[in-house]
Amino acid sequence: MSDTYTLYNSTVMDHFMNPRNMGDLKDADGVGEVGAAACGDIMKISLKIKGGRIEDARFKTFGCGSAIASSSMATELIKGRTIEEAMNFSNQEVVEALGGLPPVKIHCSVLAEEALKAALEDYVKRNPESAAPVAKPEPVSA
Amino acid sequence: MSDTYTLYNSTVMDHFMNPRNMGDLKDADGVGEVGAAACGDIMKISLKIKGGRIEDARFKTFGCGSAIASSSMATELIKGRTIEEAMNFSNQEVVEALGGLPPVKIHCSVLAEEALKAALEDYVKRNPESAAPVAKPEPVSA
Amino acid sequence: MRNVYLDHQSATPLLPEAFEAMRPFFTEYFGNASSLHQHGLRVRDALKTARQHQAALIHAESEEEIFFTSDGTESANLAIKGVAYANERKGKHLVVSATEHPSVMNSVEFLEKQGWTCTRVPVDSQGFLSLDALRGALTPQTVLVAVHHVNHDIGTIQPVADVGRICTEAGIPLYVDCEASAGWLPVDVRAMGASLVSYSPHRFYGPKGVGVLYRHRRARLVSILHGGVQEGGRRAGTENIPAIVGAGVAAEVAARELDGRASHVAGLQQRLWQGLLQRIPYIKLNGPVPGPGRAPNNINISTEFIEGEGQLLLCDLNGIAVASGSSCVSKSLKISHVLAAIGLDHALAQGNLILTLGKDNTETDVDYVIETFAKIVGKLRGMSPMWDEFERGVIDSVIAPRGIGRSFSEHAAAVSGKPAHGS
Amino acid sequence: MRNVYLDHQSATPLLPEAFEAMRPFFTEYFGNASSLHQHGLRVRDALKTARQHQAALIHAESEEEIFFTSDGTESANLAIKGVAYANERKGKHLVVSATEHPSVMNSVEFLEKQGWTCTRVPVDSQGFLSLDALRGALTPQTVLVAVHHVNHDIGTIQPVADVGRICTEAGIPLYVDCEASAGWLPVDVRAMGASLVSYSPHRFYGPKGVGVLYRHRRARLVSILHGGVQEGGRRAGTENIPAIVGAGVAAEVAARELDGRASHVAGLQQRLWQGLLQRIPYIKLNGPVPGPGRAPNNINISTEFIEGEGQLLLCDLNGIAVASGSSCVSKSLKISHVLAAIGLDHALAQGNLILTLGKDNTETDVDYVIETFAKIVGKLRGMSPMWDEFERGVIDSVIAPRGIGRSFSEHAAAVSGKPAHGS
Ligand SMILES: Cc1ncc(COP(=O)(O)O)c(C=O)c1O
Ligand SMILES: Cc1ncc(COP(=O)(O)O)c(C=O)c1O
Repeated sequence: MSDTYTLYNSTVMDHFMNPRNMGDLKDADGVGEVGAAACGDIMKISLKIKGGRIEDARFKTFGCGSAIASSSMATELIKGRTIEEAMNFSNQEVVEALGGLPPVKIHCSVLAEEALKAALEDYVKRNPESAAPVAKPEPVSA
Repeated sequence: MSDTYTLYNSTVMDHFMNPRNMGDLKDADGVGEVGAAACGDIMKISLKIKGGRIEDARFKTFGCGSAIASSSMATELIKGRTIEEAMNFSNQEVVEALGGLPPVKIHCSVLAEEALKAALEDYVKRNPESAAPVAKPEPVSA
Repeated sequence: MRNVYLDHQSATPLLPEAFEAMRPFFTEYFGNASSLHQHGLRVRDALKTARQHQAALIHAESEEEIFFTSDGTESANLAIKGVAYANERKGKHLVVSATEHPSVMNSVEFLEKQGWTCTRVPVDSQGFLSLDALRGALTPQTVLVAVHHVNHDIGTIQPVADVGRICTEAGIPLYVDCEASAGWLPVDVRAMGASLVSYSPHRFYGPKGVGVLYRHRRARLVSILHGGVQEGGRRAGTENIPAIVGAGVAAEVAARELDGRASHVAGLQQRLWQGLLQRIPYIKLNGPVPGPGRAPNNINISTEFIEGEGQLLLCDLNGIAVASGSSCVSKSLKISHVLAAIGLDHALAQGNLILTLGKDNTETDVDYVIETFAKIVGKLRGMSPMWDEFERGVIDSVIAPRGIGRSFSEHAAAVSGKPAHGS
Repeated sequence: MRNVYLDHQSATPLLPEAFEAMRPFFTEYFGNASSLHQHGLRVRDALKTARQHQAALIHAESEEEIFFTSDGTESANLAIKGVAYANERKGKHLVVSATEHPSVMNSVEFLEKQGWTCTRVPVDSQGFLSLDALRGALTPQTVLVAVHHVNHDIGTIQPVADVGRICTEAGIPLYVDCEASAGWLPVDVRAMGASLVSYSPHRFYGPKGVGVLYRHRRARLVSILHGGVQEGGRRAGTENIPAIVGAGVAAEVAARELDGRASHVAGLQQRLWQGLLQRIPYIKLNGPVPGPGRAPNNINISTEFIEGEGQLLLCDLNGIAVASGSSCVSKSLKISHVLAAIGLDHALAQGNLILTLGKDNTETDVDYVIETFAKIVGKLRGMSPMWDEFERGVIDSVIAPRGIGRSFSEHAAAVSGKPAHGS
């Protein structure tokens, strides 16, 4: 790819061309699917959670190169994290890990954050007992 | 001049570069000097008249290439003409003899006509007797 | 890897003979056409010849009806604003088709801010404008009708001769943007009944940096870039002589090769669309079917369940250069207003790809594109949650509905919490 | 016959290295910078580098402050109208110097028709604008001040840094037209206190077809050519990539060679003017004396008793390319408005000639011009009734009056029956 010109940097291009964790998880513990009103992209993240920790993550994305790369990177980043850590996950981490995104494409990383959180919420809904340590701080600070 | 580009056609250029009848006439019988209000050009025509006929003509011009060419051509054209013929001289003859002038330069040929007529008027003023056949028709038609 | 350039709508390579014609005008015949000496006079001759070539291409009566600008955008701005300003006292109403290029649409919007009003005539699902609606839009205050010849996105050929007759009857000047047709289809300004016609030779193997505006000698037009008296006082600024000369050669060659080019790309167009249709399920052609209603060089498709930018990038990584009207490829995150105007479902607009053929494309190119694109679609559908949901019967296809599941748009609205824009 | 090109104000030959840099962008790297594939992305890189070269030439902070247009005229139109429209709500008053280029003057006139008002600040007999008059012209409604750096006709260098200070104090954006200075004199947008600066690389050995507009990132500016979102939405239309690339190289070379070029032409300027002055009686330099007040490449003379077009044509026939501000060379039959603004006698304006030096001119060139021009003056004076009348004491000289006879203008008015225009 040395004399290839690319729209995105090489990390983004790599995650677009060779996405990590692409697919669905059989018997996922939490699944989140979200859409971006801005451009129409749709992202789905499935999680396997064990002992309060994300064991595995998969994504499927209908969207542009940076949306695919963002979901690929997001699933990479959150594997191994606790639910609490994952709840604090921010799109900024995706942007940084990707080495930056064009300004107009930042919303793709936001979508990845939202998909992850939707999957976590799904997990919490299915496993209300797990919500205790996670959801508790919220009402307090609210 | 084969591969020279010129602003004017070759006849105009020739009359500009090698003007005919340039100069003053010693003991001219009539001299006319006129100016163009439009662009500031000034043209002077001197005539030698004998037996009601223009024997010789000279010009001097302060003006652009087409003004110089127009006065050169005008003096060429009128030599040998009778006063009456010369009084009917029109700038159109100059334009045609020059093979055309750019639209914006037509006024140069008008100036030549005016200079000629001013010189004829000067002659008539100096020789009122010559005016009879020339000037008479005017009051009638007026 | 094979390289197949299928974006002739965006740019074309300069013809070698046009380049050779331009070459001496850079360092040798570098004069300013306004200069009265050798250096200026020499390029004036070249300027006149170049004007004649453009006049010949579009069957203008005289080269004095040809004005050079810097590109198609400037020509469109000059046509719209130059006519509007020139006729300000007569009326301040304009009529344009809904699928004009942004250079026309945004010129009109600018005038609207300055007190003009404008009627946008709708188009049908194939992009054809409604002649009745156009007729109905004309008022005594209408000073200009603007209808493009060929649509830049979907290739629709508008009935400009009919529009011309309506305008002639009404005594209103017609401006026809021929940017997507000139050099590919015959353009006859008189048969069109057009008072103004614009196009850009860089779309048919001419150089960038020059646009053309034809103006019928009786049409009133004032300058919009003010300064010197170049171009008969209608376009100030030092003329881009090398580009104008190259554009002249491109026009001359285009006029000569027009029929050959058109039939060559028409053949490829058929092969490409038929190939795609056979190879890829749930794919749709936007705009009229290949034939007399469609420009011979344009294929505009929507591939369901996947988005356009990803398609474009994977095509590029496989050596295939294409464009897309998807919102993801636009800086404003909006789908092409043309796709919106033909009422295309937002989901299909998202999966849009524009392929424009050129004289140097071959059947082998086309076959490579079909095969490669089928693989790309497979890869992206494999990644798409929508494809999976379609296969599981959660959502339905817009292109070939099975009557199972909700629509893509309903689904997208549900998961995004808001309706997708454009729908 | 020797060939001496002395019209670098009108056009310059393209640098061979700029041509070489442009060459691949015609047929090989022909992509549209808006395209998202290889062909488009490659030229984006070139566009960015070209912007950096321009930014460096004028000491802009960032290449993002550089916008490409089609020429100096368009840049001037964009600066004037783009700032006026952007600040419409704040006020509708402009201030310009009386000797701005027609691209500025006529843009302002256009805005006046649309409801703006404009104060034209007068200049003195050497062309310097009055700072006091400028200060006095500013009102709370003033949204833009336009003062050029160097005058295109008479080479006057305006005190732009002083103007910049006045504008900064008043909080009004300053636009400086640097068309006649960029590439020949140092231009520092920040030292000038300029919010907008324009110029055209074809004036310093770059290609035609591209203009530059610098805009300070805080200055408000809207687009005047509407369409796509090229150039950060401030200039729609397909970018002229080859020309932009060539202009970048020309800027890079100009930045490097600036001092050398300036001192080279300054030496020739002195030689030329001194030679003409010694060789030809009744000749006058218009504008400041060669030195810090005058651009080093410009000589503007009036030769009394003869007209400019004839001088220009005879120069050309002798291989010397020059320009003139005489009314006879203008399509409108008006003398240069700059000569009118400095109050030059109409007779002298008629005898005007503009000689602009370049990097490739030599002392031998200059000496040939002096000798040849002396002969031309002799020939034309021999044909001129005014010279004869001057010699006979009927009229007097404006340049070196002897106190004998009436003035040229009085005489011209008498013979034409009307006063000569401009006086
Ligand atoms: C139909 C149409 N009109 C106008 C334009 C603008 O032309 P240019 O890109 O030469 O400025 C385009 C450009 O693609 C176009 O397709
Ligand atoms: C001072 C000045 N400004 C603007 C312009 C217009 O520039 P262009 O000829 O590139 O359109 C010129 C042209 O000579 C000029 O001298």
